[in-house]
Amino acid sequence: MAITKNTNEMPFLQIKDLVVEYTSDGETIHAVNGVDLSLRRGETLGLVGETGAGKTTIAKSILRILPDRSAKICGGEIFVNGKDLLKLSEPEIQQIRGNEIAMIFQDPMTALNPVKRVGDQIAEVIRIHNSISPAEVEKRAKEMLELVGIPAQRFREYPHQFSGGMKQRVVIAIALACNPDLLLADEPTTALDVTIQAQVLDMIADLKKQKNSSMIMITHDLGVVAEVCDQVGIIYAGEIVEYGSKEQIFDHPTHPYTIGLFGAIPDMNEDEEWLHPIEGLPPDPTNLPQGCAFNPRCPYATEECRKGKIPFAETPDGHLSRCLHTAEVLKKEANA
Amino acid sequence: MFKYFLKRLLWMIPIVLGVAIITFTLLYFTPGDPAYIILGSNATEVELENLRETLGVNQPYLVRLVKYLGDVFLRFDLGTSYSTKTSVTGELIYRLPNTLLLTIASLAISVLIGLPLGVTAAVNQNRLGDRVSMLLALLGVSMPSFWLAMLLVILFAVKLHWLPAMGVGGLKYWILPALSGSTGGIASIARQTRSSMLEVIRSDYVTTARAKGVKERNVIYGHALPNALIPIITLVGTQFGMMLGGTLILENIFGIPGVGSYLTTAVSSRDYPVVQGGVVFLAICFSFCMLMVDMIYALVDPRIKAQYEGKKGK
Amino acid sequence: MANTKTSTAKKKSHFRMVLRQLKKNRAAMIGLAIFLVEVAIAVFAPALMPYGYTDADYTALHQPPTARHLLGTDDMGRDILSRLMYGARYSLVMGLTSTAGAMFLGICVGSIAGYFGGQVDNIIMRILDIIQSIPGMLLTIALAAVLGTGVDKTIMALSVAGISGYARLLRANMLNVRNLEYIEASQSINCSKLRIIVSHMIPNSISPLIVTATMSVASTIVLAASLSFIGLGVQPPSPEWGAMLAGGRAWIQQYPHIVIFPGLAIMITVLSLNMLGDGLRDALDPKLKN
Amino acid sequence: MTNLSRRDFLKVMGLGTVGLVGALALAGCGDGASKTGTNTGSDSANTGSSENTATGKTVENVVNEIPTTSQDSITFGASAAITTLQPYLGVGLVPTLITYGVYETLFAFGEDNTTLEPRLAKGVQTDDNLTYDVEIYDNIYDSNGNHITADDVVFSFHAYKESGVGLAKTESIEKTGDYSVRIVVVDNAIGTWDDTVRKTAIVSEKEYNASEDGFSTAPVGTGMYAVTEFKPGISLTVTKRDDYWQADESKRAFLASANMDELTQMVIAEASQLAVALQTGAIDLASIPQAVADPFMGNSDYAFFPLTAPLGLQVYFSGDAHSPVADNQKLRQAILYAIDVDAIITVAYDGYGERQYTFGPSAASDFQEKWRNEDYYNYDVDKAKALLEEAGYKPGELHLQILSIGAIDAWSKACQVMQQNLSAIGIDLEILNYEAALYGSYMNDGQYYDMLINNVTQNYLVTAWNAKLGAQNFGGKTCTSIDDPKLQELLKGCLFEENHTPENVDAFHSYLKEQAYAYGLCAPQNFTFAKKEVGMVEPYYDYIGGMYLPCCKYAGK
Repeated sequence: MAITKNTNEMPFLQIKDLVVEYTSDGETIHAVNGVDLSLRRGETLGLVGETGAGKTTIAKSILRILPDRSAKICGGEIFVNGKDLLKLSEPEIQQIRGNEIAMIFQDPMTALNPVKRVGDQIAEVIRIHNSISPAEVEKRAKEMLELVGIPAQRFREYPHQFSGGMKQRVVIAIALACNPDLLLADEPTTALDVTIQAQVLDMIADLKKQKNSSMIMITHDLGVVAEVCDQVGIIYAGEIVEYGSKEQIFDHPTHPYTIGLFGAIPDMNEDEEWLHPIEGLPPDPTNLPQGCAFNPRCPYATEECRKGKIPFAETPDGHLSRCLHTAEVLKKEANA
Repeated sequence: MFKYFLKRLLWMIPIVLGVAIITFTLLYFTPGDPAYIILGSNATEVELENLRETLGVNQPYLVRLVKYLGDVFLRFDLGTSYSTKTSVTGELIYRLPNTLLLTIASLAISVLIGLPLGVTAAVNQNRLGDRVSMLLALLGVSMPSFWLAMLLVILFAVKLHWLPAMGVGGLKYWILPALSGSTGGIASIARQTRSSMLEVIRSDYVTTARAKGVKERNVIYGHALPNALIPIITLVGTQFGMMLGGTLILENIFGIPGVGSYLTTAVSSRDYPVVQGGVVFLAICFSFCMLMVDMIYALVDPRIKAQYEGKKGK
Repeated sequence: MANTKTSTAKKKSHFRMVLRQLKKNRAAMIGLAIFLVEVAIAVFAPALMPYGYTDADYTALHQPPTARHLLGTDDMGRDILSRLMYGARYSLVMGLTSTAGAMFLGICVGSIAGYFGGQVDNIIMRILDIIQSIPGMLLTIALAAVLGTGVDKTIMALSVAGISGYARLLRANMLNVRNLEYIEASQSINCSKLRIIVSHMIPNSISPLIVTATMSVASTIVLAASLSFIGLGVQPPSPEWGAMLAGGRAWIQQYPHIVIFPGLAIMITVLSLNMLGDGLRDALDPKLKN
Repeated sequence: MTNLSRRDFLKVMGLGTVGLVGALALAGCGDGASKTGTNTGSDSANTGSSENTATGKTVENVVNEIPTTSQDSITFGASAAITTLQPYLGVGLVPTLITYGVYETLFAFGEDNTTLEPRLAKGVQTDDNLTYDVEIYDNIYDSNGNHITADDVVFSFHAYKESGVGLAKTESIEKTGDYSVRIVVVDNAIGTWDDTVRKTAIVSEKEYNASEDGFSTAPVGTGMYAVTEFKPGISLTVTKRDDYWQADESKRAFLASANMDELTQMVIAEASQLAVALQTGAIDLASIPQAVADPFMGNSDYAFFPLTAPLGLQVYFSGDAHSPVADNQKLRQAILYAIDVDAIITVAYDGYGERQYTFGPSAASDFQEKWRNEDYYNYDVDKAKALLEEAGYKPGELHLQILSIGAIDAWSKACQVMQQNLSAIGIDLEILNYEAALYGSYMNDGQYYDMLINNVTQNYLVTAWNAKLGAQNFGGKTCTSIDDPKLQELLKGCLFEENHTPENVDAFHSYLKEQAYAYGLCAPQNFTFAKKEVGMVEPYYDYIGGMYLPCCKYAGK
């Protein structure tokens, strides 16, 4: 079921009913179960959810860099600028990777090749996508380094000579080297300590503005979403359970899981005895519960929630939530 | 880097000295003496005793040790063989090319065939290609090289007369020896490459490379393999040692006048100068090659190079 | 992701877990089966053998495989099948005992170096460097020459030659284990040095040694065979497989079967041990599994 | 592709591979079973060696038409590795092409391998067979034109003595003139003077000192041949010199004859490869071990020259107190009767060999034909059992050890046959298979064994007996520590020029046989095959049984 927020101009990225499964040791893991997304040029979409909810799998399916042995895209389409990436041949998708769509990885310590010079790793993506002279390639690679705040003289050094934050800057340099139209940032700051996080986020934000590229920010940190994203999608067990603009989600969380997420953030100015985690455990991906995946942990769950696929419902303030009891939940939350 | 290389070279001197002393002591306590072998069964005890005196075989341990160490380390003279009276150094230098040629040929074949085999097995893991190559590798590792050598001789030399089974000469003399020498090597390198590639293929920087739009071939050979090389190089180092030993037997079978067969005959005929000289000679070549292996580490992995330059070695 | 499927969480000792993993590995089971069959043959050899291993039938020299002699006869008219069966004893005994010997001595040397570290470790390591710079085969030959020929002396030679490999491996593991907290803990409750080494450090650094040991039983069998192949090690008339191979060399042209069958026997034994070793390695270090 | 589960796949692949290797092996040996080998000639008429049990069988020469012409050069194969060509080394290390062809000695054996003939020496005088005055020719030049004088002779003798491998029984040598020397030897036993003057290679002192590796790769001798090419461990080529110093053919020694212009000796260690080389024509001639001789037996393309080797196998008893055989003549005789020499010939020499009838080679000049029909402990199990009982032992009581070399195939097999023979009469014989070096340091001391297997050969029986049983050679006893004054007395009674008569020789032979101290077993029949084109008519074997090609007779030469 295609969802488009406003239908006047063609969305830059459109994901329709994406289904991805992993197989390991004979068991199949349902990582992504029918995700629909769309993104306009220059916009940033935040994907929020616990680890293992399938956020990274979605990003990797866009670039088709899932480990081809154990992972399989079972269904759905991914349109970028009108082209369905899943139908492209390998050489064609290789043209797009790093050029039109780029990705920033989560753990900088392992994202860079330890035995290759930092400069060469940046130059490589430039050389692949631009037929220009090697001197020109090196010049542009050095520019990228300067852009992310690393002195060009360190061009010939190795990853082990860089700190965590510096390495993440190199990863960002690699991602932005060819001015990608779409940037996939997979929890770019999780592995960094707090002070460095802010610098990196600011850098990503203004580089994005300079190059007018759109971005998908994957994170489980609601603070990051607030600062960077325009649209927000809450993901649970491989499904988008709530989708809307940042203001709508932060001001009127409608889906019980989203409410639970916000509730779990400790409030600085209140002295709380206990934290408020969401009860129960995240579902086992090899044996997902029927109907709404959240029902075992949902205080409002009824029999209906356990039957069939739950459709999106429009919430009073106009964003979408995949819940049958939206009205009842809002009423109860309003007076809590 | 060069400082580390020099330090390791200097460090080889005490090691070679240690090897010389250990070999000398081992041989000193080996029962039996060369007299009978030199004079044959017609010799009487008087003649045998006369030869033992001339060769100085009956002198006490310390006298001979000091004389031997003096010769080797001060005058660089490995002495002359008891039986053939030829200078050991000359003989070893004449024979070394054959042994090194066989060892390096076997090693080269092992790496050139073993490596790609291992990589393809790792890349399409658990598919047909992987199963077949790993089963053949298992067979290759389990086959004793000297038995395989004899099987090849039976088939290609004795039955089909395609290849000469013996002696030294043009290229076709080296096919069978190199083949039997390298089968074990191909198998173990393929297995090691497969397991270290499997570890590396899942790491994040390989995904980063793919995300950069790098072609699959370059991802595997350009990004994954260099990182998988370290354990493979360690194995190639130990393989070199084993092959140097293995060629002792192959030289015996194929009649190649190499250092190996020279030493094995010398050990059983108690030709002390030859054994002592030969072992010291081989130990020097061997530790030099081990040093080369460590240097290759530094080339392949900058972190190890930094470690060498930074603190005092391993 | 806690796996809620399993019932009561049994107390799974590391060892039983490894065994369960090993059972699943088909190749390892085949290897174990072949190995056990060989041990059985070796043990019941006298009963199974169609002929005595020294009975020579001078009318049937170099017979290729016939009904009377399933694998033919050798250059002295002795039945090759019986000699292979009896020969299994030599190979298995030599392979197992010298590996056990080498491992035991290696563990002693390695643990001393591993635990005490500093000067002691340095000296031992330098001695090991010296020993290891003599190519393995040559060291074994020299030791075999010193100790003399015969099964018992060959076992001693192979054990001594194998020490440095195990010592170095154990020392490396011990070094990482040494600075783990539970060693400091045991030191703090003032356990004796020996107790710490034996009951804490060795069990935790032993698993790689087990894999190497299985593989090295196979390589020791080949080494023993090559020793008798060049005239050291086990001497005729005892039917050690390497000696049988050497004996048949002169008759490669007319009677290659004298050479082929002993080699096949060595290969199958080594194959089974390698399969078992692979299985063990995968079981002990699962991340290579899938 | 049907989904072949991982388990079944592995099983199928495993079985398939083992089957493949088995098939490869059987294919390899299947061909061997048909025994046609690869010779082109008609299927060899000889019956497989497995059927007949005839003892000591010999095969006649089948080449009927003798070719009229022969080649000018011969390439022959031999298993001994040639690593050096120096003049003063141990036995068997330097090929005869060098020791007879390139170097020359003062005297040399004639065609009968017994009588000494002058070679470099012109004449010799002696009155007590201890001090000899030798005169040499004055026109001797070596291949580099150096004139050989008495000084060179003295230098050569001293060089050989200092090498420690020879002249143990030479007292001294001094120059008595430009071309004459005086040599004094230790004793006048038969063979002492022969060994002194026929083994010492005479070289020019200047030339020898000039060579930096002591003639190891480029020897300069006065002989008929000069070395043209030498690849250590691979091949050696010698060619006839046209400037040989002795122009007068009648005065030349027999060993100085050179019936072939160029000779190349190839080193081929492996028996099967020697046969393949001869079949494929890589070599023209070779001494082929019995095991691989089938393709050539009765094959008319090859001329065949069998020879019973003088170097056979003997068994000795220890005289040391620890051994039960030391003072028990009946036990020694029981053991000798129990030994089946024909079985040893069948197994150790593949059936091609000959018994020995005394302690030493039958080809020796002082061998007496009548010994062949005496009862030389012919195989008789009942007599052996009876004698064992007389010796005071019941079956199963006695455990003996025999010392042998594991690496020498014939010795190891002979021991295994004796082991079987002795267990048949209730004696448990343990074989001590040692390395050659270890064997060498134990063999001359009876305490290490009860029995010893060894071999000795000289051109005279008495020299062989003296070499192994002469008390002065082994510190007052025989080589196996037997102390028997009567034996020594009888030995001295036939050892010297004046008492070397058949009666004395027979007296010692009978006493030794009676006491059963040492016993000659058997000697192998060596086969030399030569391609017809070589055109060899009559072979010449030296006193140790090695064929020396320059002295053989060729058609048209």
